[in-house]
Amino acid sequence: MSIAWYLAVSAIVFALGAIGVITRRNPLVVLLCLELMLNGANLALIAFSRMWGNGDGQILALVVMTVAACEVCIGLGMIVAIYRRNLPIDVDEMRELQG
Amino acid sequence: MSATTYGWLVLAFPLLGMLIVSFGYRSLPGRSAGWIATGAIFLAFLAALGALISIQGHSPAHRQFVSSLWNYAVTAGVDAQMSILVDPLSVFMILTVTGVSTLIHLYSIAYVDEDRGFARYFSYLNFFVFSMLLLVLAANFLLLIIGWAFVGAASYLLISFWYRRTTATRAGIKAFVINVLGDVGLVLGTYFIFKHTGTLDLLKTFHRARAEAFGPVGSENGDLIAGCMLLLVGAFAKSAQVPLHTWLPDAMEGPTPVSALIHAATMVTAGVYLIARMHPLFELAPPAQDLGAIVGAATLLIAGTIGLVQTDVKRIIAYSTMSQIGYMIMAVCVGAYAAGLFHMMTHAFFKALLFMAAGSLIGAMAGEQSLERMGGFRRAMPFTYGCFLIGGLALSGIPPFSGFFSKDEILLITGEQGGWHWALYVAGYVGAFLTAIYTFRMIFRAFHGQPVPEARELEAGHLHHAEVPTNPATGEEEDTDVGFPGPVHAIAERALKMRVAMVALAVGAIGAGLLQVPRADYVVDDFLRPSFADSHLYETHTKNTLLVTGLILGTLLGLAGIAIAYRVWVARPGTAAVVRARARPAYVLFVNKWYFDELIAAAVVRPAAAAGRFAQDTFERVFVQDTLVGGTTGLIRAGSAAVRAAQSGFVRYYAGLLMIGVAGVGFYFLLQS
Amino acid sequence: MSSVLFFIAAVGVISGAVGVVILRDPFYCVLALVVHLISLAVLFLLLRAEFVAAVQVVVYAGAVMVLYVFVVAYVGGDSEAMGERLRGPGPAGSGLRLGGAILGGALLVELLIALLGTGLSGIEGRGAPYSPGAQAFGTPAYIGKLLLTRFLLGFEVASFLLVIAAVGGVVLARRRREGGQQDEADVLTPLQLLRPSGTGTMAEGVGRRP
Amino acid sequence: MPALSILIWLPAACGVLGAILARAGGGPSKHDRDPAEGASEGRRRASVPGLLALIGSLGALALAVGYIADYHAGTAGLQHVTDVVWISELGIHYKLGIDGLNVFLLGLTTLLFAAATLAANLRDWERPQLFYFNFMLAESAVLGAFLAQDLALFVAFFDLMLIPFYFLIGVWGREPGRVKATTKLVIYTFVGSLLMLAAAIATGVLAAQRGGVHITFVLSSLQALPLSTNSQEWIFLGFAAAFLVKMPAFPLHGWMPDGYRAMPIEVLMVFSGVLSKVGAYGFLRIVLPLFPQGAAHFQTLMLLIALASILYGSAVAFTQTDARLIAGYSSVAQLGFITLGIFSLNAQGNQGALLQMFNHGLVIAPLLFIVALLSRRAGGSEDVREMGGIAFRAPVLASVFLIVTLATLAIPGSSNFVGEFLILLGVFNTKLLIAVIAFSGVVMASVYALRLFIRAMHNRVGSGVQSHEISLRDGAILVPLVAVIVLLALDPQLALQRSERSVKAAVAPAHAALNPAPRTSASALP
Amino acid sequence: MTLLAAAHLKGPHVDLAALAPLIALLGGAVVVLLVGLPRARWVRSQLVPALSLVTLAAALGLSIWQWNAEKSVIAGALRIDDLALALNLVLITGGSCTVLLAWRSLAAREAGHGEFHALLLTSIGGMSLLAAAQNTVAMFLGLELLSIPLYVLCATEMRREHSLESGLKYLIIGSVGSATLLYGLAMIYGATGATDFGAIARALARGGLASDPLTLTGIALCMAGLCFKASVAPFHQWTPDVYEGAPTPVTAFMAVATKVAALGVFLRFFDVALIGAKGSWGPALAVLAAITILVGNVGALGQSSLKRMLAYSSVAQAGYMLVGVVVATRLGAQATVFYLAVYVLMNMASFAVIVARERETTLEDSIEAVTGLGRERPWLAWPMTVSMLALAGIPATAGFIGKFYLIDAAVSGNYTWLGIAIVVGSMISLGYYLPVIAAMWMREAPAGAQRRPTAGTGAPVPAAGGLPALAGGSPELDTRPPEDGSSTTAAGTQPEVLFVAVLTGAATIFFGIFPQPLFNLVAHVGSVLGLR
Repeated sequence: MSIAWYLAVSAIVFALGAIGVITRRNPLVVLLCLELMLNGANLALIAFSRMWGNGDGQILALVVMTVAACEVCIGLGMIVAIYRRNLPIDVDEMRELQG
Repeated sequence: MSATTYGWLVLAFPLLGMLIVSFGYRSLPGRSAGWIATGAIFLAFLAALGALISIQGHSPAHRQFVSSLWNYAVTAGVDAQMSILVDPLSVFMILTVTGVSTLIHLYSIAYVDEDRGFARYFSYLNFFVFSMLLLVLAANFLLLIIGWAFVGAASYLLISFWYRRTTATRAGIKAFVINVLGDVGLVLGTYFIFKHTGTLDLLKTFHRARAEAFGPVGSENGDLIAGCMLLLVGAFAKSAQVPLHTWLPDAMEGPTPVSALIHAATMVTAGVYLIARMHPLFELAPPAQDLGAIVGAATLLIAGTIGLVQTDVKRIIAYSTMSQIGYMIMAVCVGAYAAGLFHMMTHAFFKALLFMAAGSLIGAMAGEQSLERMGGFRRAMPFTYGCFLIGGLALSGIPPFSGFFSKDEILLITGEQGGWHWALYVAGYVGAFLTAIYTFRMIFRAFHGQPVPEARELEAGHLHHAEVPTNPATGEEEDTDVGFPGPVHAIAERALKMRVAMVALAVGAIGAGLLQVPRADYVVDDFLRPSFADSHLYETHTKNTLLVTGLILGTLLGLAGIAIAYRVWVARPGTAAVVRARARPAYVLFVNKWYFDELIAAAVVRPAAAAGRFAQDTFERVFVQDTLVGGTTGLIRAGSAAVRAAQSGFVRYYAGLLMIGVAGVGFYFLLQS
Repeated sequence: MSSVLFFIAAVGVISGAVGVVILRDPFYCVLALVVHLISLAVLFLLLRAEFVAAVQVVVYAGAVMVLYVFVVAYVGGDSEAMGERLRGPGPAGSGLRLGGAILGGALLVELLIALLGTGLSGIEGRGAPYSPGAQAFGTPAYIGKLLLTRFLLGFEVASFLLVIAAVGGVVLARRRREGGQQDEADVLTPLQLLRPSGTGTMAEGVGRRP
Repeated sequence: MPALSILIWLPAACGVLGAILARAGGGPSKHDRDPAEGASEGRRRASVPGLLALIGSLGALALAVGYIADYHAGTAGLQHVTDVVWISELGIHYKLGIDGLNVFLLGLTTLLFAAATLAANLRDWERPQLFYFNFMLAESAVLGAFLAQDLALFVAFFDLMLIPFYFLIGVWGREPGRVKATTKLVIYTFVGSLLMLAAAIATGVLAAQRGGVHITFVLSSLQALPLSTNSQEWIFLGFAAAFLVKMPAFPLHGWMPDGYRAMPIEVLMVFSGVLSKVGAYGFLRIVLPLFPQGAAHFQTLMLLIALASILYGSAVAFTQTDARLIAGYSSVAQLGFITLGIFSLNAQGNQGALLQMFNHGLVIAPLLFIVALLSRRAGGSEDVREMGGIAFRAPVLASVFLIVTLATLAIPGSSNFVGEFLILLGVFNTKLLIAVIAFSGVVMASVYALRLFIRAMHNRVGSGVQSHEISLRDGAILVPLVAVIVLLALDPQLALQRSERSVKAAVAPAHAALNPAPRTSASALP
Repeated sequence: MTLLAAAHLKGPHVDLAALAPLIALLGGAVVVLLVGLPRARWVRSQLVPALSLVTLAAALGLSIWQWNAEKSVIAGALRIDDLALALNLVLITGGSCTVLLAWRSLAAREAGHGEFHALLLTSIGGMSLLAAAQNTVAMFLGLELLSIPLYVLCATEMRREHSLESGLKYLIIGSVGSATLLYGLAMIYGATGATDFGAIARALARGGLASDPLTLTGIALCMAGLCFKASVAPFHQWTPDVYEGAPTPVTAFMAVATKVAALGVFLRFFDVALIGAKGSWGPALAVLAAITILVGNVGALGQSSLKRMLAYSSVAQAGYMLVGVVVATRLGAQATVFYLAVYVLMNMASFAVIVARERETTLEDSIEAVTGLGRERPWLAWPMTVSMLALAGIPATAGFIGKFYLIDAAVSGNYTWLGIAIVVGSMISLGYYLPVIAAMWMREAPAGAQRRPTAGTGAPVPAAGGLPALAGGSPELDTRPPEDGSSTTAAGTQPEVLFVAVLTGAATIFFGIFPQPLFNLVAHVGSVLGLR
């Protein structure tokens, strides 16, 4: 299969992630959607790295995974904290700050 | 001492007097302020005499002396120095001014004796004379304008001397503003002339004018004509010629001696002097001359008609002044310079005399000025009556009084011009006729007929006092803490100072004419000739027939006028009403002073005020504030509201916007490829 | 054969992603993501990125997803409340959902134009020539060498990043006693730091005392 | 003579010193929260900073007089130059110098500030140290603006000037609406001066690019690197905006009424007397020499704006009833005359404009102070309708007021008249019609000025008017100012001959740009 | 990690000297973390901040030691040059101020001092890494290393749900931004096949790659991502909310430090790596800058919360600084860094005052908190005034010179209209800076009721002692216990805050009058980037 196909898939995944972030209200799911976006990027990286035949892309992909893990860790931490404060777990409820 | 030194002294004394009086107004004892002021002017008079003598010592060809103290404004092509010009013309002027003014000062000491503003009055008076002298002696346009404007300012101060009278302050501001109008005309005219001559110095200007700075003689340079006409505007404003005359009657709000000063010697004659002084320019601009002559003639007629129907003594005299000045303006505009100036001199005498007499009369009436309430003072105030009579005869041009010679010489020379000047000639005699009528109407009504209570009271030896002093113009009550009309009024019969002054003037009024008796002597002519050496219109007497007819005609008209006055107001008192009823429209027109005030108000004052009010109430708010200030701020506020609205607080909105941004930027870049 | 595999995997990837976006219950979302990740790993393999694929499966589909499941279980009580709030017209309204979809579509189109419209020849090809071997492209050895030479810094920093993320997790999820003065009260032992990242914080996160 | 920096910074130094001393002397301490307490504290200590400020301003005045006396009228060049590189990277120099353009404005500034400081010392101020600090800072900034010979430095001082006034008006201003007024004033004027900032930088950069040299803002160097005509034109607009707002010129005077109403009289004296001049001075110092083509290109526009200011200002002034605003709008008109003179773009007009700047400052300050005195006599009201008859029992006040009034309406014989005479002569020689129309402003001036005088001093005594003579302290403020007015009236040449050469030098390029073929009539530059 | 680096000697040569500042920061973070573990109160609340200050000082010293270095470190992953070092100095300045501001803050105690400061230091480390990054991997990592601790820090003041909310918002939006950036990087990698900036630049210079849709879209995504970090409109929306919600010391840090890092990487990435495609990204970025200036200034108008106002103003300031990037000239780069330095000082001054007032009054960060400050607390009022004037760009403050420099750069970079935009922005900005000054000097302080009662002495009060003090306070009080057991009102007892305020305020004035030091700081910034 030509690289283009992989890239197309990556683009779709990325876009789906974006849609998810915009439409979902549960922060947990929003985090998952962020993962999707990152994965889309990852796929693109790997594909390109294959295309050029150099490993930079893969390295970057690995780094991204680490980063993703960290973000998940923080994000979940926050969700737990929010839960502890008995606040609604819904991003739309968090709009004290505005204007 | 040189002539110019005397000239500087002439300026210095009044100024000094003013300073002393105004700075020492607290410390000066008693009435010394008045004496100081009078003395100052008298010294100036002596200095003027000195100047006269010293210039007479030189040959006629070299009787123009310029002296400059320091550079006033010498920059960028402008060359205005603090310099005076002493020549026969200016000497003639300063002699008249200082002489008459001295007497008026003297008179005033007694007249305003009871006024709380005594010192203030005399400092103003001195300042006034100083300004007039500055005007006369100025050797360049800038200084001339300065003196010109100072006279205006001084007249304002004196007219609204009793500043608690709203009528007085209104009259003052009116006089001032119209005079400023004149200044503007003068300045603009100066610009037009300066544009070509490149100098402000008078003599240099004339010289360059002769040196064809305005093109060859006969080629009527537009700028020059415009300039001269603008100078005329200045002259009209000062000399109360139509249509800029409306301030003069109102100026009667001032104390009577002030009226005398303004009308007789100073101020109003400035216009005459200006035109005479600028004759080299005017003679290059005939249209301007003609305009001046016509306006002068018109003024003398209009003033005469108005004088016929006025009832306020001072106002009648004021209008007579207007018409007399009309003669002078006409004279200097047709080239009868010496005659005009001569008439100015004689007029100074008899007009001052008339005003003083009127002042005395008004004093007897306790401030009342209306002819309606006067009558029969003949026996009560013989001296005043006499003076009034002399002044009246001189004014009406009855030989051998001074007015007769001067006025007829003017008309004679006008007539000699021939052509359309005949119209002026005729107008002049009509004016003379009117003058005689209204002058003697005044005299008869005031002094003849049944004595009014005040007159009786005075005959009984007691001077009348109004229980509540009121403003004669409006009848509103005076607050006398500002003084005059104070508790005591001065009348000539009771004040030596006044009598002295009046006698001196009476002598002048009777005898001044002898300076210039046709066929006999031409003192004034010869004296002034050096100043007008360059004029091609200077007096030349040829048509003797015209001379003779003129003399006779003038006398007859004067006598006829007196006769008519006598018939109407003494012999058959009822006639006046009948005539009034017959010529109703004319009467209304005259009583309302030809509606000049209303005209100016409608044409200038009200529109200006309306514009101002619009600017302030509407424009300022709507445009300057709401549109310029409010508009921008409103715009920004709207933007602020929009931004805040976008800041909804929904994370998902933010994410969405982020995506929109990304998409947008991406799209832009795709277009780039 | 590879193309068949590709299609299967691609379908898995995309359907997984779609699942994450549209499924209501967060728990199913997580499962969908797992599917997505695993099939993604397959794609990686097809792209000769063995090592990355392995990490993907182990770390992601393993540890991280476990973390998710834990949290979902912990806060899961709210899920149905959340569900009905979703069903009801939320403050954001459904307009946003539509708008989001459109936006995503637009974004997708742009990306596709960019990715496929490029003039790069490589896109059409199957990638650079590849010769199997111990040190071959994408093998652990290959990656390892890169990590320890050219990308040493990245490697180090990434490790530090994990540590600090762990600390952050602890800070956020640590249970506090009300009343504000918890400093003295709560004990933080070195253990919590020596523990490998992820799990330790999780234990804290669910509020168990070590 | 000492370096100019001393002249500039002496006041500020005194202000700072005053603040420090007052604080050291236990001024409002950090802990007192009660405003009244703070106020009383201020009242007790009002003297220390006040006197220091007075010393500073008088010292500056003395220096300025020294510079005027020491000035050599023979040259057009700068004198007493201080030139230090301030920011080499930006080519900004700390360059000061005196020439015919600013020598008398220095005198004006220091004189008015001295008078105002004296006036301020007669009153109790809350938080005096802060007040005098700001006041002196303002003087320093203004002096700096007048002395700066570097474009960027000028801009800096020009902007800095406003900040002290922001405080002076906002903290000590008159209710109602002092804060609103001061904010409006500062923002409005800053809009202009920020545009000028951009324009100034553009000037430096573009000039350097054209000349291919390292960027510089020194005026003399910039003059040597003329800009292209079209860049001159838009840059000109930037500067014009700043200066016109500052003056203020119609229709950009929106800030003026509120500002004037809110200012304490002492502040207003210097604000209206000096700050408005900085704008006009800017035209002479910067615009004409640096952007001659621009000036020539927009001459008619500027003349029309000036004309509009004259007519509008006068018209509003003679329907106004608030004495302050009469003064305010009259100065709109006066500044209109000045602008008119500047954009006649010939020596006469600009000489007149420069002289008029000095005169106007000299006249408006005492006028405003007198207005304050009047309101004190008219029961605190500044509405002319509530005044009247004050002259009685106050002859000195009356005569001083009279002199000031006559000078305000530029009666011939006052140096204001010489100024207007030259201005209008200059305009007459370029745009006859405009000059003729402008004369109506002269007439209207006589109306509103006399109206103010009469309404206040004459007519019947207003209700609640207590007429009494001015105190010696007030006299001490007024008399020197009036004395200077009279002195100049007697010998305007004093100023004219000092400025002539510099003015000619400043105008020459613009005049050349206006009419390439030098004319030989009186209007052309000899 | 230093050990690790030492272990692989057959790896690339590691120039420890050049890395020293970075190592100091990260190492310091670990140390602080460990020191923070013991329970002893003084250790936690006094020693830890002290240590972090020491760390920062060390980093500062090392940076200065490395001054004028021109080194490419670890196989070209980093580049230690004057740009990096200058930014380091700026960052460390901001960091130290933050540490001082956070000394007694609630946030630090909630998070535990050790953790708090460790996070802080790590974030600074990430920033200096970013400022030196030379390949996309380092760049991305740096970005995350600075962001992730910030996400946590924002949420540390957990008793206020605002804090949590801002944390989560920041996390979500921030991650979206990172993802976007990452995809962009991926595309650029795809187009050029390189991750090193140098290589990318070379690739772009070759042939028509600069106009290839792949490259351009990549650039677009990167731009969006970075703009997000620098809070450039329209990617700014998280800024006000997050700034307002975060604990004030953290806000201060974010406001200054993230800007420094983001603009640093902007300079490195756009003006070096992507310089080849300048023609296409220049105008776009210029437009963004203009929009940002407008939106930021307009949004700040009439905000009642000072933090929110400053947030918007920081958006506007970002717009100003972006101008220097847009023109992509030596002058532009220098102007940007210059302004960054100034910007840190200006903002720190006002944030310090806000912190002080938050602790003294119950009005939190509303503008009432500073009303009447001029009479009550001249020593707080002056720094605030100075910083407001400086932000508005008034002469005699560093802000004026900064703006001057930027406009200069804009005009000479043929972006005159951007210069005008800056000016217009400053005009609008007066509309919200002046009211603050007016409130401080021209209005009377509100009724003293809401002022926190003074504990008088600085002596530590027992644990629960804080609570009774709150009796009868305003509603927020229930969620906001006093900053510290020993929290008191008089500035005398929180000297460090006062110190920061006065120092930065004074510095703002000083550099406004004698800017030469700052000019020397940025002297080589442009040249090391190889710009003209």
